[in-house]
Amino acid sequence: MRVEPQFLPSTEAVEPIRLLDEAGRLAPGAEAPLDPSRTLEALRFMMFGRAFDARCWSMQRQGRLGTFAPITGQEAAIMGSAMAADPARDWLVPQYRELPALLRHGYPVERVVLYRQGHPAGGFVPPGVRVMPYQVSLAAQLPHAVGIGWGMKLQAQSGVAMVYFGDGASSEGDFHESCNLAGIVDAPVIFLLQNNGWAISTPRSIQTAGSDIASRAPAYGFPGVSVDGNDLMAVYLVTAQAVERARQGGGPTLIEAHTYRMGAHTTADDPSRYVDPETEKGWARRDPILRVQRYLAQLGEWSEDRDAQWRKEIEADVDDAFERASRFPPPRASDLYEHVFDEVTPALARQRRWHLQEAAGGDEETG
Amino acid sequence: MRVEPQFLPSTEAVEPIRLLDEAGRLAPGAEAPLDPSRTLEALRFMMFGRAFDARCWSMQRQGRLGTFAPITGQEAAIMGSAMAADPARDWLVPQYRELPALLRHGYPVERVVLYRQGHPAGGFVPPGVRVMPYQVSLAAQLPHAVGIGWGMKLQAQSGVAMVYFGDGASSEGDFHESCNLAGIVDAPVIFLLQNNGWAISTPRSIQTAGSDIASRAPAYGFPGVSVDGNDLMAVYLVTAQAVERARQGGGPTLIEAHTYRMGAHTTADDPSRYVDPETEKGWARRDPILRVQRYLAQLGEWSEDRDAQWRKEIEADVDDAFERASRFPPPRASDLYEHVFDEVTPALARQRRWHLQEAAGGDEETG
Amino acid sequence: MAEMTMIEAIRSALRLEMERDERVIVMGEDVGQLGGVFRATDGLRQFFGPSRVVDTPLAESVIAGSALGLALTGLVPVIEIQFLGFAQNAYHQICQQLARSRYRTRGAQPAQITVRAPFGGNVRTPEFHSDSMESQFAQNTGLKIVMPASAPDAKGLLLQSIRDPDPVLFLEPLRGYRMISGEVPDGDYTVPFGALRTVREGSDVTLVAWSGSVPVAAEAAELLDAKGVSAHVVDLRTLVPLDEAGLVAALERTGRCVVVHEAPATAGFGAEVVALLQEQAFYSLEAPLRRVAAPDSHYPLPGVERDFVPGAGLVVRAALETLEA
Amino acid sequence: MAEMTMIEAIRSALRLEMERDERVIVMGEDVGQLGGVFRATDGLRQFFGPSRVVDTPLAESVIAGSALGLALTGLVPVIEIQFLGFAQNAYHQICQQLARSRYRTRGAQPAQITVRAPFGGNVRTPEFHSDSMESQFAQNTGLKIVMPASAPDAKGLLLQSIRDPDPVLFLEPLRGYRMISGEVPDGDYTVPFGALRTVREGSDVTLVAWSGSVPVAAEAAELLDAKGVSAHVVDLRTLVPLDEAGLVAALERTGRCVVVHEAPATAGFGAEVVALLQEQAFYSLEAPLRRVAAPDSHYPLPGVERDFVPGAGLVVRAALETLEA
Ligand SMILES: Cc1ncc(C[n+]2csc(CCOP(=O)(O)OP(=O)(O)O)c2C)c(N)n1
Ligand SMILES: Cc1ncc(C[n+]2csc(CCOP(=O)(O)OP(=O)(O)O)c2C)c(N)n1
Ligand SMILES: [Mg+2]
Ligand SMILES: [Mg+2]
Repeated sequence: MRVEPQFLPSTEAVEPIRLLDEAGRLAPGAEAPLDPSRTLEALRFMMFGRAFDARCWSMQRQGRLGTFAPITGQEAAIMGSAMAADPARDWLVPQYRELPALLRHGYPVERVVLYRQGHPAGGFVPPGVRVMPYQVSLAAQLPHAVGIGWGMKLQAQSGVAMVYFGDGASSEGDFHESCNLAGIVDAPVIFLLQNNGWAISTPRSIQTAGSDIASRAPAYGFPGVSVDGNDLMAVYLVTAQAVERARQGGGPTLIEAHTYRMGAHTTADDPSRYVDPETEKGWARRDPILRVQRYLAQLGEWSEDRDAQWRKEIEADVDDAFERASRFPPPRASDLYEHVFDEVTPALARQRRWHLQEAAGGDEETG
Repeated sequence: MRVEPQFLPSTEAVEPIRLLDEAGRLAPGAEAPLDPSRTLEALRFMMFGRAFDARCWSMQRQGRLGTFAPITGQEAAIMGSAMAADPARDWLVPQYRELPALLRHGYPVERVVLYRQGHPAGGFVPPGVRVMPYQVSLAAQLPHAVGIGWGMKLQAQSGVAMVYFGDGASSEGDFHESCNLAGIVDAPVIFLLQNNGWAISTPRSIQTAGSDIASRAPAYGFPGVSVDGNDLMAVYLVTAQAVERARQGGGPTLIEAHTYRMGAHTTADDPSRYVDPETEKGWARRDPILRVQRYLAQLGEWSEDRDAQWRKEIEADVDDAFERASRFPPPRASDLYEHVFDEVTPALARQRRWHLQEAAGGDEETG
Repeated sequence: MAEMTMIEAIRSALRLEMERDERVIVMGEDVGQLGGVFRATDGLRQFFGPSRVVDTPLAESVIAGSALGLALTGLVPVIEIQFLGFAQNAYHQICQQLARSRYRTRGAQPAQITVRAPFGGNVRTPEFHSDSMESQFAQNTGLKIVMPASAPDAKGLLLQSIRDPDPVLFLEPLRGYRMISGEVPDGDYTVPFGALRTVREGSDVTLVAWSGSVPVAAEAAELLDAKGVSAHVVDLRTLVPLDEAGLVAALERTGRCVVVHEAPATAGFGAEVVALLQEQAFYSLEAPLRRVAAPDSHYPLPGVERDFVPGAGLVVRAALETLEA
Repeated sequence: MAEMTMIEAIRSALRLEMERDERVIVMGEDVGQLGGVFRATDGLRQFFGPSRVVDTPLAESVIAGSALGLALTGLVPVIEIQFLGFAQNAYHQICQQLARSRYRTRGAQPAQITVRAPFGGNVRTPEFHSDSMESQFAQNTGLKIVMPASAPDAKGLLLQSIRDPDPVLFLEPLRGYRMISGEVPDGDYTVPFGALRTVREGSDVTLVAWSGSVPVAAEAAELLDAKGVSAHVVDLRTLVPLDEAGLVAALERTGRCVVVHEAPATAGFGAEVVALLQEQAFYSLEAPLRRVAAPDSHYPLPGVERDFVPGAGLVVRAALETLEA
């Protein structure tokens, strides 16, 4: 006698939700959830992100900047979701590829420059800016975001927490524990998975045998959505609906945005060792920025002139970011001893005196 | 405009697979997957397990045994699955409530007695016995089981790894990482979740907001089954099919056996603080041992006489287990220094000499 | 003043602080309905309701990690890890996230979180329930490490911990929950961090201990007394911050010292105490500083735990050897 | 013999052992197709195929934990944790499972597993990539801790590690991957555990170091030479087992000692070395034993990492102070 398991894996991934095709045309019957002016707002951040990448890349090659993770190719996933967040009440919890989202949320760009320069001041978050800093330990930010969403809910605030993470990060235990707790306490959290196809050299196919990472959500008691991550409008639409649901007390949503890392993992990576050039070309055709520009061009909101004009302005903005960063005093050895605790411990005080050869308060000695 | 998430949580749990009803009657059209003699074999282990619990409980109350976790109520989930495993090639990886499964697999019962007496020798596993010892850190055994299944597969052996864990353990990050890896490498692993309704005082409803824990499986690329865990035949059937699939290279299965912890979490627990007595009574009616006995009685294989006879024999077996344990020499302080490493380190040798005041080999001193 | 056990003192501190500060929430496995497996949180749920006394799923990493998020929204989480050994499941959240949030953000996002956890041996627990992890946490900077050894300290240090703006590991000696008791002041008071407690004055040898080893050191002092040796006993109370000046002064009283702890000797916090004292008080040393600790082995099954956990007899032996050195 | 960098020496050991013993498998994040982010496993996949050189999902706990299961089936896993800091995500698997399997089963289920991981500073990495965790692991018994500082040792110790029947943490100094090189013997050889290496003989002060701090100590010795001070430099090679007799002998050469390491001072392994030496060689001490370590802070962003990682200048200063004490 045979019985069938009630829960069977599906062999094919679902069709991601999409509103704009590669030529920037709206799907038949679709409405644009962002009006032209908000679309332009998003595009500006997207273009800034890419230009900032390019600048950082060349400075990194000159040895003037440390290793960093570019965002090129992922701008629609980042800005489509970020546009749905309200800087006045929502929190953004990034992994490390969400630069323009942070900027829109009020995070000062010069801090990112300082961070990439290796300046400790690059970690500071100004008061009132509802973002957490970049997270280097994969998936470690997910529990934090659950706590933020839950904490706002406990205090009857209307904010939501939007947390970004990669397909690689989704394999960590913290992913599971976080989704599970968020489901239980119905925390207003948007789990925004940027599935960019790679975790360094590890392809999505080695990351999980499931067809869709978004399909994990129902078992945690909340919805999962698969969306074309190179489509600004679609990402915005599903995120805005998830944010709305969360604000109304409807709990979390897991959004899997299918996008592509158009280039190296970081400045330290050599993707030619593992990426098939054909795949790369395919994704180049799906460039998220071109898609928005084409869409706007159809509305008469985009032209070559405007493009040229914006590029010039954006270059100036990038200059300005570096210029503002350069006004910070250089880091000092004493930075090591600050902000470890609220108050300095006897051990730290002693170590600091010896290390920096400061006036000794006694006969302490150790380094 | 609105779009629907492709993956929506279900509001109700599926119907667990069941073959025997509470009166021990086979479901219409069902065949019994275990013949009477194998059913009796399973019953014997089930009854032994319960009798062993009772004995240990009273000895614990007399201060002659340490804290332990009883299995009462879960015998069908344990033995239905264990009967599907082949001691000659399959591995059992327990949590801490799987006593009769381990015994059938060749683990010597006196080691369990020693373990509960706090004797270090209680951890020993005889050569050739394919079990891991009880695991105290929840879910930590799941990665081990994946490694075992995967290792056998890499060496073209036909064995499977059967790993037990609780509803509580299913919330740990290790659950996720293990299922995910097992799916990727198609490891022959049976994830046998004993959902007994509680994790100490934490009810299943606080453990996850999902309707079925088994429903997590498809997102890892393999099937999930929900089964009546108090029904020996049903648990055996779904496990045997999962084992068969795994042997054929079909990869893992997650089996959620719905059962109930009929009593305290451990001898240290006071369930009256959190369990509703009505719920308890409901589950008492679903007693897994009675159900098998009623089934066998219908076949003319069980009677009051046989019951009395078995109880007597089982008591003698329990006596024998304790008797065999009592023949071990008592533990000694020197046990602490053994089996830490293959060879003793200088630090351990020095500490041992000082601690046990053994003949010193030099001027070493520290404790 | 009332005579209380340590667990009662802890419970009274939690209750007091939750009443005083409505931002405080308590969360962990079995802390709500059950009141904790040792009843540390007993009764809190009835008073403060299930949204301030939260039963969580069984997942240490998100218990610890979500506390950081809760803190960023202005709440003050007091989390319970059911047994300290299971803090290893949350190690990266505690040591890399809670401990570093202030530093990483240059002070912008401190983590005012208290992590309570019991540990320590000789109570016949299963594996991992008794493990001492203080030295490992001390090596991860950014965590304050508080290890009370008396009932009044348990209350006063816990109140201080919850109010401290940094993440605090508040480690509770299992063996002391019901065995240690004492007069506990009523109402609100705090015990400052970084100030050791002199348990007993003496002139021949200094015994340094913390948490569950303090009664062992005190017992050893009694035994030494009977042999005509006067032991000076100090309880460190907090390992981070450490009362360095107090430690040096305690050593200088006698010039000889034995440090006692339950964790294995190698890389235990005893090594830090010894290293520090010989660096800072070298010229006061009359004999080598000694450690009495568990062997470099694993906490065993209960049948031999009394051999694993250093007892007063070994402390006496080491102290006498120190006097003969 | 061939001149090799440390990373080449590591790669050649892996290749050799995989050829020699077909039970050996290599697994971890990006070790296969990419050959590891530092190319330690470069080329292995072409030789041994994807079932012996396995790219895993991004999940440290199951990477470490599944290795125990693989070992129980008779394979010999060599796992890579991409950076040591991320071993915190697998902390409970490494310290409570791999490290205790032999003890828990009274020798029946040992865990012959090598955990390779790079760490160490001054290479401008992001957070967590440079953290030194050796002292924390040393406090968890059951793990052998191997920390090579030279190219020939990297090969010989790695071969010994893979063959060792116990779980070994093989910690590789990032800074040394390409900066440290030397003559590496061809073919098969092992370097035994628990035998320190004398890097340089000297008579005035003993410098003790391991891993990436060995070149720092050696540089300090050069600088001291220029000041007329003769430094004796030893490389511990393995922290567990520790060459206690060798350490005592090295100290006795000079009566003065400075221990150098990259982890924060408090509860770092330097404390253990100091505690041990003063216990075992008290009457040979001419001055307090000193530690030069990172401050009790967190590994910083690269802009100030050269201040965090102790450099030769500080070692010289401490050594001179020791001589004046
Ligand atoms: C816990 C942890 N393990 C390993 C790493 C090393 N590492 C850095 S990025 C990366 C890949 C991340 O992939 P994904 O989450 O998909 O993000 P993406 O880089 O593609 O945006 C790895 C393995 C890390 N930072 N943290
Ligand atoms: C990692 C870890 N966290 C906490 C505990 C303490 N603890 C022991 S049993 C238990 C509940 C386990 O529930 P479940 O997994 O459902 O198994 P059951 O006891 O119901 O069989 C808890 C919280 C533990 N042993 N390990
Ligand atoms: Mg990715
Ligand atoms: Mg349960």
